[in-house]
Amino acid sequence: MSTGWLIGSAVIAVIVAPLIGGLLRGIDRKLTAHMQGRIGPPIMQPFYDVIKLFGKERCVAGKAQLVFGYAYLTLIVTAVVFFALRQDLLVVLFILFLGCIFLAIGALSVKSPYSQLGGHRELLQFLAYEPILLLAVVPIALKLQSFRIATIFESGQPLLPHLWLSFIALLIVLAIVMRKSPFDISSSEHAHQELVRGLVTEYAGPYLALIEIAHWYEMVLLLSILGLFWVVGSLWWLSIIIALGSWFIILIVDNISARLTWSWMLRFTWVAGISLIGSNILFINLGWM
Amino acid sequence: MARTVIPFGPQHPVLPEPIQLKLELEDETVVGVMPIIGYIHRGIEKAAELNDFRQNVFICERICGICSFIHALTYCEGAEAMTSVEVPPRARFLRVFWSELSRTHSHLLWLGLLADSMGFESLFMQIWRAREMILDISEMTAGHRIIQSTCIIGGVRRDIDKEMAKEVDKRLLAFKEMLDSTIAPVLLRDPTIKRRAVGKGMLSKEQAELLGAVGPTSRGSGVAIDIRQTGYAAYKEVGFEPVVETAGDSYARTLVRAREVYQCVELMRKALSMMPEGEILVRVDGYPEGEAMSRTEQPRGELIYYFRGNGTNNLERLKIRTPTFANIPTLLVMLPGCEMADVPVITLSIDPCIACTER
Amino acid sequence: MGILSTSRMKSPWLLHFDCGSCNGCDIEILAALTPLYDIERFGIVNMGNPKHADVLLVTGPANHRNYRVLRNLYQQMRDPKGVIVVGTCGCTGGVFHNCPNVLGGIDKVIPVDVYVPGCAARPEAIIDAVVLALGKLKAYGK
Amino acid sequence: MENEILVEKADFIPAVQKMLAEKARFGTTSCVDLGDKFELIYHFEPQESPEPLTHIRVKIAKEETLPSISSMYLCAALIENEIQENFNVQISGIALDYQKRFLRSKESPESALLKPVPYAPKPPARLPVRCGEACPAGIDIPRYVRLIGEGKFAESLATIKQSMPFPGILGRVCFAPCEDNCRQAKQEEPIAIRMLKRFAYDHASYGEKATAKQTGKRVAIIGSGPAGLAAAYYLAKMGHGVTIFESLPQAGGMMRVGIPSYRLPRKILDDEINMVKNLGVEIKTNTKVESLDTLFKDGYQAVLVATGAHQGMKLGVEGEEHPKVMECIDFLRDVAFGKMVKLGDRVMVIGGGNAAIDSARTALRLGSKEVTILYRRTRAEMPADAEEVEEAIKEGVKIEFLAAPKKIFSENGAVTLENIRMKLGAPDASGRPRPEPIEGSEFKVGVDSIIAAIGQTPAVPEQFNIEIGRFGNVIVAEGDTFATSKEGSFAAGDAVTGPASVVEAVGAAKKAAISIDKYLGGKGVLPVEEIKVKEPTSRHTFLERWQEKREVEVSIVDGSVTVSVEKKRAEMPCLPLEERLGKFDEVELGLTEEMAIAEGQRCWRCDLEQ
Repeated sequence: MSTGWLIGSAVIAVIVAPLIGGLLRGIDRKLTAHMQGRIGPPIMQPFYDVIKLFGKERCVAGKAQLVFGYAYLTLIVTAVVFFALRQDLLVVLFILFLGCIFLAIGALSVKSPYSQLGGHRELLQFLAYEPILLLAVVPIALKLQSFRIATIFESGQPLLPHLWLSFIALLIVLAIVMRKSPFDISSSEHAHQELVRGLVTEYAGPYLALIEIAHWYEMVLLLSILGLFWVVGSLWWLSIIIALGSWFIILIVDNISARLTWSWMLRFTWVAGISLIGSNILFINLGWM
Repeated sequence: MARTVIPFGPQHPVLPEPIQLKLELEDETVVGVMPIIGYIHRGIEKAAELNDFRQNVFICERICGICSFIHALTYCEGAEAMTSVEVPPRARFLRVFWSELSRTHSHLLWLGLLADSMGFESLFMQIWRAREMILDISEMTAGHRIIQSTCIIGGVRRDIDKEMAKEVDKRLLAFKEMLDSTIAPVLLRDPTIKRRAVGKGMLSKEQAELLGAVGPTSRGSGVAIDIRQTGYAAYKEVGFEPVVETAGDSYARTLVRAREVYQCVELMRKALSMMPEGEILVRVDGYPEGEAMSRTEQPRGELIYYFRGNGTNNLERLKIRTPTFANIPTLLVMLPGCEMADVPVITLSIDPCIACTER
Repeated sequence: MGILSTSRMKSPWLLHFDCGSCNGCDIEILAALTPLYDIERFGIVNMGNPKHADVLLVTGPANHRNYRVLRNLYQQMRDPKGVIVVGTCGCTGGVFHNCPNVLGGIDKVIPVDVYVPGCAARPEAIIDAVVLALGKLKAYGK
Repeated sequence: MENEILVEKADFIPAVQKMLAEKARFGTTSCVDLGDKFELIYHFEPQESPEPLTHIRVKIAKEETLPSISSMYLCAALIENEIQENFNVQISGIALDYQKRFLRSKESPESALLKPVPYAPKPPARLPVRCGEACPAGIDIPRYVRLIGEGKFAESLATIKQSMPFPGILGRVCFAPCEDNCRQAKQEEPIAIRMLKRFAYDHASYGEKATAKQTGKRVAIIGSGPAGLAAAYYLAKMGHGVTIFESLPQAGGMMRVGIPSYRLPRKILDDEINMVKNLGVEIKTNTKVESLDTLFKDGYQAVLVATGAHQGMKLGVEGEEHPKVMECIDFLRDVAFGKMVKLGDRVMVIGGGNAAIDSARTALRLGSKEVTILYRRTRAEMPADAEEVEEAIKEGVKIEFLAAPKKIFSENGAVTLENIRMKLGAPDASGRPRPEPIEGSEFKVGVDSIIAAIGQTPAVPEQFNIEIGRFGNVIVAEGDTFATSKEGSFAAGDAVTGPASVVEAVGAAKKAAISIDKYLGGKGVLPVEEIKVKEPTSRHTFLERWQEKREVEVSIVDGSVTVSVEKKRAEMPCLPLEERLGKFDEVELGLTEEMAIAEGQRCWRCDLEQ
């Protein structure tokens, strides 16, 4: 595939990803409302929210926080670009991690106790899902002998039948990144939480909008990684179905469970995630998958 | 992480009302707690001395919007004792009906808030949807969704005729069916709810007695105190047995309230079916003189009014002890040692009603 | 009408503060969130964080202790912002007008845009009031 | 106001202390400003709520300081703070000072209040329940019923085994006093507790584990009925060497010779006896013990007499010695041991107890065409189990109420019974109305056989040399220790109580075994297996209010029936009538798993809340 084509697709990804992310958030809110017996906001609601936030008065708790906020957004966009350029999957993930760490440091850089606790919990959350995300790459590499995304596209065979255990582990990660019950501990989608959206308490107005957009990028990136599990020639559309399907499962789980505590989350994700991926790696090595 | 002090409240989304809990945290474990109250003190006790004793019904009703009818009832019971008024029997049964209606809607409200504080939004929505059915009954019988304002000294102001009673009965059955089919199974079975509530906020029977806990808070710890047993209004005729759980944790308190909702529905239906024909209001002559106490069971526990009159139009003293006031000290036992994430659940488990407490 | 003012109209975030009401109005505000009234249809969300909110919903009369908290919250909110008072007692003092610890209506502490009378105000009236307050947000900056 | 106590400031604290000693609950404090003075009224609630409040009233001058009562009633601290703030009343030494924003002031001692409690839900304290109290063997009924409802059959069986050794037998033949005392019976039907016991035995297995060290002491037990076997079981578990002497060719006592096999299959009985044998108990059948002294000489340190009540009572009517008149106990024994018994077509059974019903049903199975029971009172007074009576009627047994035999004689080659009609009179000592004959209402019935089933008494050999009671031939045994007049010998079961039930015999034997162990120098502690199951931390009632309909397929020999088990007591599937006659197959088939679980969940769990 020509370099020009790749660069073009990266540009398109940077522009389209937040649009898809926002739209998914809108559909998410609508579907959640329907599951709760309500009508719910219009699908374009997230865009209204973000545009409105851009129109709000600027207010920042500390310059440092601002820097970290921008760094978070930039790094996430970079990760998306690297993904679109079909670069090394490990590089994409590490850039993503760095971005997330900046978000947590941003929250920790202000004095508000809610923000502090939120940042603290974000780090715990990070501790819970990053190992899983990183480990999930290993079976892919084992299967294809390469970490490059381009290889996955070229391999010509779907990964899901061999790596479905890792796929399930990634679903847990998706739920955490989307901040859904039972994992929404650091900054809840639901306002009625003990930390008052702890992580972003001190971001206001346009800066909150930036964080929101970065979240959209992050979600789309995660969904794309899930989609990688079925990118083969003629059935490429299945990858989109898989990504959206997993997204929908997360929504349902969100609606049938209460929020749990961070200690539980850490235990659960590590035990479930690592054992799933571990057995996946084992099976590949044994030649069963 | 060093010790952090988190101001929990007075404005906080989990608490619909302002109470401040200064939580001392070590990492995420609560090691100390200091409730600070007084944000919505209005001075109703003093205002009651300034008003005509008949007007006080309406101000007492607005001590708390959730259990307003029971406040009015307690005031009226005391005022009637002081002016030696005999309330007609039909009015006494109607008072039971509206008391239980208030209790039902209060418990449902609380169950919803609990689900919400656990982050279980869809359950919150379902419970509040069921609650709307109760509010519809309130609006149909009393003319208002939450502040019924039907109780006055000497009886009640509105009657429920046969046709309406039939309709109410029908709606109550529909309501019960909804509880059975949607809410009760989730409350009982959902593992995430149990994980958040079972074993959280332990209050042993001895502690409950030592701290003078009342209402569902004490009944969740196995202390069977329920003032309805004294048989005020028409509770003696309707018949009543307190609901008790013994585990003493948040889940036990949840179950007490959930079971009481069922009990309330039964009591309401009984009150309507047993109601005799006759007057609903008698004329009140004379002015309050001497002293009186009146006690009732609010959704949150025992409510005590103390009256002192001097034979004039105004009361000399009105003292109100609300149930949450008696239950707040239990937080000092329940909170230390828990995780920050459990604070809302445990705080809510005593069903704090700050508007009552601070009057 | 620009896209910004359309967005402002479509996305008012609420902050609710109980300033000493009897709970009646507070639970009606909560009831407005629930399936029967579903305030989220209009993009209205209860935020709980003054820095994020556009509309402040106040219930109950101000008193000597909490008026500072109220003022503090109001100052933390970012422009454009609106204030709605829910309930008769918050509008004028109402039934609590002669209570010793009550200052009177909310407008003695902070500027109020919309008054919702009623004891307690109905959820329909509250939704209506939020929509009215949007007029102020829409006109902001013009 | 009533119940008020006026005190001076000096007497105030003693008055509160008195309240505390009486365990009164603190309600609240009202303060009234009287101009130059404050009046404080402390409201207390006596322990027995709902009683009127008691008020302690104290008047103090405005500059005076009142001591705080929060060292006695911690909950008073909050209201004392409030009074201090609102009225400027001076109160000293408040344990929790909210105004100064300290959790405790310096002068107040550190209290239990501020210590966090351990964060683990405790199972609620269990309350005595009516079903459990009614059980002579003291089985933890609510627990095993709950465990079946939870599908934990093995744990349920182990729970039963903790207090009673023979679930297989008692699950079939117990007269279930627990079910009569079930609280649920007041509103609906009682829980089928006996059927669940049988279910647990049929669907789970249990291995005996806890056995104490061997003590080297030896105990002889005379009689291998329920009392003897149960005592042997417990004594063996407590480490004693036990030998049972049985005069009949097979062990089991009344359970073998008195209960027909269609109610208690012999396999179950043999299994239970083998279970006891496996504990090391030796059973010597066909061995009649002549004297207790020889046993002591043979080296037994203690003897338990559990000979039961095997002596049939006489009818006391003319012509009773007629060859066609049989004692029911002899009849049942012969049938049990496979002797051919010729009855003829028309059989008359006299009596109204379980033995009479058993005899009648056995007679039907032996081929008799017309079986009639003659009873002096009405059905309401019949001592037999209502269920048994019903089954008997279903199978075709006729019951002649309010009639008693008067004379038996031969007429035209057949036996003829002359009966007299009765009417019910005033209640007698047993509380049942006394039947009185109606003069001139005699009638005659021709029958082929007569079975007398009016009761049994113990028959204790005189050589035993132990004290026999004046009434009913029973052995005199001390109430608590079951010791008889002879040193080292004890007695239990029907031999002591007169004819009673299996479960009562087992319950008594358990106590006797404890007593014997103590006599032999032991501590009298029964070895009990620990069961590890999750105890409920709360009572999840409103389960019962779910209108969930649970329909269950019940398969019966061939074909299947759908039974709705919602709220209703499970119905025991029974053998169809036509398959019963002429055979001794077990009639009750046992509950299915779904039915048992549904039945277990039906229990109200009175043990967790009254």
